[in-house]
Amino acid sequence: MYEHDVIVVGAGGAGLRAAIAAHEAGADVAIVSKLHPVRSHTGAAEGGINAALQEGDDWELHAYDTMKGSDYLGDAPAVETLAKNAPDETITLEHWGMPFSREEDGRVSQRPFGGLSYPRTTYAGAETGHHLLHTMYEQVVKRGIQVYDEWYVMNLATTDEPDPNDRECHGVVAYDVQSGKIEGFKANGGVVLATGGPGQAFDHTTNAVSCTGDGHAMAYRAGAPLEDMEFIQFHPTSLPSTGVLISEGVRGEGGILYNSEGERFMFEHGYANNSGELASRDVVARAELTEVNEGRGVEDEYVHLDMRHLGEERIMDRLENILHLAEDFEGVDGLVEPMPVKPGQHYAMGGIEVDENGQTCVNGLYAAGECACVSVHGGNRLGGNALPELIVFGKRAGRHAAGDDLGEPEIRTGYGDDVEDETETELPVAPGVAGLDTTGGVAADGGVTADAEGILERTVETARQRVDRLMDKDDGVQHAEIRAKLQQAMTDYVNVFRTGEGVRKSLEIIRECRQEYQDVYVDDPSRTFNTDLQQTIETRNLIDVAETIALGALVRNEFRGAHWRQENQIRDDENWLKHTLISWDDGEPSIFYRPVILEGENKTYEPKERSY
Amino acid sequence: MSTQQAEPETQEAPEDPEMKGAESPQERRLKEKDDGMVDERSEKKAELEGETVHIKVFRYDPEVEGKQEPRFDDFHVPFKKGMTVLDAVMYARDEYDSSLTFRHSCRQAVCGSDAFFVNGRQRLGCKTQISELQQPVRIEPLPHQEVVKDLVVDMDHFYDQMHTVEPYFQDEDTPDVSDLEEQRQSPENREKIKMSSRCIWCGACMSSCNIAAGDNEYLGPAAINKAYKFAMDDREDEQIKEHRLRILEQEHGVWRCQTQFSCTEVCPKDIPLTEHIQELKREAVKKNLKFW
Amino acid sequence: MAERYSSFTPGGTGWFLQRITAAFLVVVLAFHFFLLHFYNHAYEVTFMGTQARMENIGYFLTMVLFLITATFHGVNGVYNALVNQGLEGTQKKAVLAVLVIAGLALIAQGTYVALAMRGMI
Amino acid sequence: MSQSYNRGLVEDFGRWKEFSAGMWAWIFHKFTGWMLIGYLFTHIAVLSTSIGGAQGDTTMVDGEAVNVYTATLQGLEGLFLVRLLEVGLLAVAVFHILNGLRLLMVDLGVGLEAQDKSFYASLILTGAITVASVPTFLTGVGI
Ligand SMILES: Cc1cc2nc3c(=O)[nH]c(=O)nc-3n(C[C@H](O)[C@H](O)[C@H](O)COP(=O)(O)OP(=O)(O)OC[C@H]3O[C@@H](n4cnc5c(N)ncnc54)[C@H](O)[C@@H]3O)c2cc1C
Ligand code: HEM
Ligand code: SF4
Ligand code: F3S
Ligand code: FES
Repeated sequence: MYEHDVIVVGAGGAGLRAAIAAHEAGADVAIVSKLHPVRSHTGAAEGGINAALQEGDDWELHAYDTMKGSDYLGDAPAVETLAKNAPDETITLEHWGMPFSREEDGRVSQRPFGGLSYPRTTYAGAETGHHLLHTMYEQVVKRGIQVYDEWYVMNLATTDEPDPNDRECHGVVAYDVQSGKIEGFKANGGVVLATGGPGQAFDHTTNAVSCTGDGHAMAYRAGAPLEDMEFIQFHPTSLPSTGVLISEGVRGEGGILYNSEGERFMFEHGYANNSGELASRDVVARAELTEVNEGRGVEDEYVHLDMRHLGEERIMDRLENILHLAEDFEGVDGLVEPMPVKPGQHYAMGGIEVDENGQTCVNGLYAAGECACVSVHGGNRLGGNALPELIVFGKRAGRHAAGDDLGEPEIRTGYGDDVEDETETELPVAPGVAGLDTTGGVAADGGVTADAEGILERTVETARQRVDRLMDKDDGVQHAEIRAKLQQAMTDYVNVFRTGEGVRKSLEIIRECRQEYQDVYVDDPSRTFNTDLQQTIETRNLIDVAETIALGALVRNEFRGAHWRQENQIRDDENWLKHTLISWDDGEPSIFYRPVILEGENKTYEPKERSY
Repeated sequence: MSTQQAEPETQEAPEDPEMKGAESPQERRLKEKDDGMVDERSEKKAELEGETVHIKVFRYDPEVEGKQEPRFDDFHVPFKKGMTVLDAVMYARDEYDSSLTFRHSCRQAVCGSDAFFVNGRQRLGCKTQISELQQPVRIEPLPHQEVVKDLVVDMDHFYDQMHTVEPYFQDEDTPDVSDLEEQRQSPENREKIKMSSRCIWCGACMSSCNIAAGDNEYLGPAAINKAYKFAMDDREDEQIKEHRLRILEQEHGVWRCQTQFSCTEVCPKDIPLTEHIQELKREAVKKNLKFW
Repeated sequence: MAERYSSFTPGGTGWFLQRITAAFLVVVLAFHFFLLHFYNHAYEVTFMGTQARMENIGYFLTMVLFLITATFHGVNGVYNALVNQGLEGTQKKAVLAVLVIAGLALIAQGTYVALAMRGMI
Repeated sequence: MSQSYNRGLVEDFGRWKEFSAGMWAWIFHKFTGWMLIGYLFTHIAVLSTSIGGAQGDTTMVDGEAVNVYTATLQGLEGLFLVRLLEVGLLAVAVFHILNGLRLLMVDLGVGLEAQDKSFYASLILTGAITVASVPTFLTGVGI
């Protein structure tokens, strides 16, 4: 067994920041990550980091933009914490050596981004995330923080009191991918989950293959509720074969979308008569899918994004990297032919419910980054707001886990007297649990008195048995089949367009997947670097996470931010200014709501029409 | 695994498959794997589906009997426009043989996980269109690194070398946050380090360098490039730059480079590695000349 | 971590001298080739002819310098090549010693020869 | 930690078919460099006959007493094989010089983008110069 004060699970932007902060607060930190840190998906972010740095800009404007962008589902304390701290955190990165793009006078450059009232997106070329990730990893190396890389975290070791609010997390169980060895990691101070997004729940995503929502699923099984899972951002221009993102820049420079009939459909079919291709992400994504659904898609799958008319010179000057992307990943030369694009899953606004200090309702369990939901993004994330979230809340979570006093949080977590139970929606199928063992992260037989070590040992034992069973089973279904089916269902029914009926259908398919998962087996008999085993475990997490997404999408019968429902295509502030929370209750998910906090430090954010 | 990893307190070996009684199912499958049944399966299935690509993938697994002696497996994967080498191996894994093992994650050339030796050259699987290659496409793990399993190689040494050049800003750890201002850097200086800062740690360059193969302590092009990024950044002061040059000047530093250019040719991020190494050699000579 | 490379040797000097000598050799070697294969012909070389050329002090010095640089360049090159192949520890020291001795012997013998040609011995 | 498979030396030269321009240049430069230093040693050895020559030592060639130095050199020059080796030496030297110049340029950071082209150019030029010099080298050889 390994033992540290703080265990950080995940080494993307959020995890690295948390580890550095905890280390500076004097804790003995270790990072456990299934990928080597520099492989994390933070490296894929291109656009930039929003921070009110310049004179004339102001954190309050940033907060306001964020709140408006969230469609008033962001919690004001979180939004304001983000906006206030982003500048200092961004400059700290600069001092750590991050190569930001520069102005003539040597200051860092900022550029305009969608939904922002001031050009405050700080960037480093077209590879901001790459530099952010590498700069922070460098600092981790400098501080000699222990990194267990290519260790896959399977479960949390949590006590099993009936009320999650009373539970305590004592560590994690992980296995060394390279050798197959399963070990416990005891955390004396706290466990910070920073495992990134759940994009692989969808068939077509800009997210990495490793974005499988492991943290979501582990926290969920340990009793921490998942919040606002229905809010998934779809990006309108991703390449059809791989999901690689073609940045908004192409449309910003004047790129045009055509359907198979050569119509400029954004105008000709009246999706956005004013802004056309430059309408907001969700509008464009829905328009594209409508075209495809109505038979005007190219190969029934995608539409064309054409930038040829911009001329070679302008393209080479401003969009050169796009040419490379299209060439390398789609085999298309953007100078001579239009590029195929379609909407792809891009970002999950929801996640593990935490307060401003990154803590969940389970004692000692923290979450930060895309896997968490402090509720900064609410119903819709603004471009450039995820990276500041990583560094601001990653740092807070790390410090708090290390024992720093950050004050009482205003946001409440877990089931309590301020929540409202879901009563209206009838669920088509009883949601359930996936996997051979039903006990999840909570040590089953422990009783309240078991000590930390005992709990950890038991969790390790459960994990070993589980792996043994998966390995020993000789025949059955392979995870890839189940995963493909799940992803297809999510893309078919819980995509950009959602209907009550469709979402119900998806829930049924998810249940089928879960049943099939009972029969899953790992074909690869080797303990050495068994990715088959790893993916099989990941698939189970995906099933659980996908179900919460679908459940959220089913109960929220309104149109807010990225979530669109056919039955009720308006934003329903009367009934829905509240977060959806789904919590695991002995394997029976229960759904409840917590009102959104719109009272900020100096003002209350009044919901307004979201139009740009 | 990183260098910073301590030895575990309790070392519990994974359960040995041999120990599990007469013949566990795992063991049976271990045996079946030798029969090369996989290839036939894939061939049949693909025949039904039109145009296919033929890939030959290196297989090795220290635990599986039939794979202890390395071999190549053939797969016939249905071709799709835009298909990359990574797509092809993923398809082969998901449809034909789930034990086919390789690292991959981002699918967009930023995570650096999937550098393979494809048709005799180090390439990123996800960044290589399979239609541009001659068939059968031969896919092997990176040369000059130990093979852990199939296409997975041991990257520890690479990480060690990267860490050796002190790849971090030497300034104070974390500045005081109250009223912080950024350090100034001219756009020209930013431009100077731009290419060097794009490295994704894929290891292709190290694998392609003959010198690195012969001399395990040679820092190698990636680490030297990393050092270049810091040495050329004006935000660090002269003294630190000298310190950096001193690291690079060691016996196994820049002088080892014989300007073979293989590193520059294979780098998926088009970093002019040889040029950077040469520039550092000149810097070092300049610095040393002062003492004469 | 950098302390791993504690055997501090500014390898730059050798590298630099290899380049300098190379630059010098280009000129002299070209001159040497032209003189002895195209201007004079190697098959016509006689002791007298050689002696006549060597009488010229400039030519003599150039040749000796040529010998020294070429030897340094060649021996240093061989040494570097071997070190690049991962020669370590005692082996490396031994090779260095052998090469230095061989190089010095070559220069000594060569100079002796040149002096003989000049008729000074 | 699990065992891993080391493919060993095969990696280095077993893959020569897949070498790129820069690698060939390196190998050839090495090879020619070694040839040259080897030659330098032989060359001095041969020239050492001049020590005797200076003291008036002679040797009998065609019944005539000839200065040893002259005799040795001319004797060697008279052999076709030696002439052939000389052509080879020229080729080796020319390549080493041209590629050496190329390397010097590379060291100065000039023309790095064309490094493969300059290698091919060195090869071609070496070939051309060698061929052109064949007549000069072979004149007067007694076969
Ligand atoms: C293409 C693209 C472009 C984007 N552009 C921008 C942008 O311009 N601006 C912006 O603000 N945001 C952008 N985003 C969003 C932003 O990049 C992500 O939300 C953010 O990087 C997520 O960081 P993270 O640290 O939470 O997770 P990640 O960086 O995904 O890291 C997750 C970590 O968790 C580890 N992990 C996961 N599961 C386990 C497990 N079971 N055991 C152990 N370790 C585990 C992984 O190894 C990894 O290290 C973009 C996203 C994408 C996909
Ligand atoms: C005439 C012009 C010459 C030039 C321009 C030249 C250039 C060079 C250069 C630049 C190198 C260094 C290669 C490197 O370190 O990457 C080198 C190596 C070498 N040179 Fe020369 N050289 C010349 C003549 C000679 C001569 C006359 C000899 C023989 C005495 C010689 C023997 C060598 C040897 C042995 C090496 C080492 C090769 C290796 O790396 O294995 N060179 N030469
Ligand atoms: S320098 Fe290029 S080839 Fe080498 S590790 Fe970095 S990205 Fe890969
Ligand atoms: S391949 Fe090796 S020899 Fe130098 S130019 Fe690149 S490091
Ligand atoms: S999969 Fe990330 S670089 Fe290829």
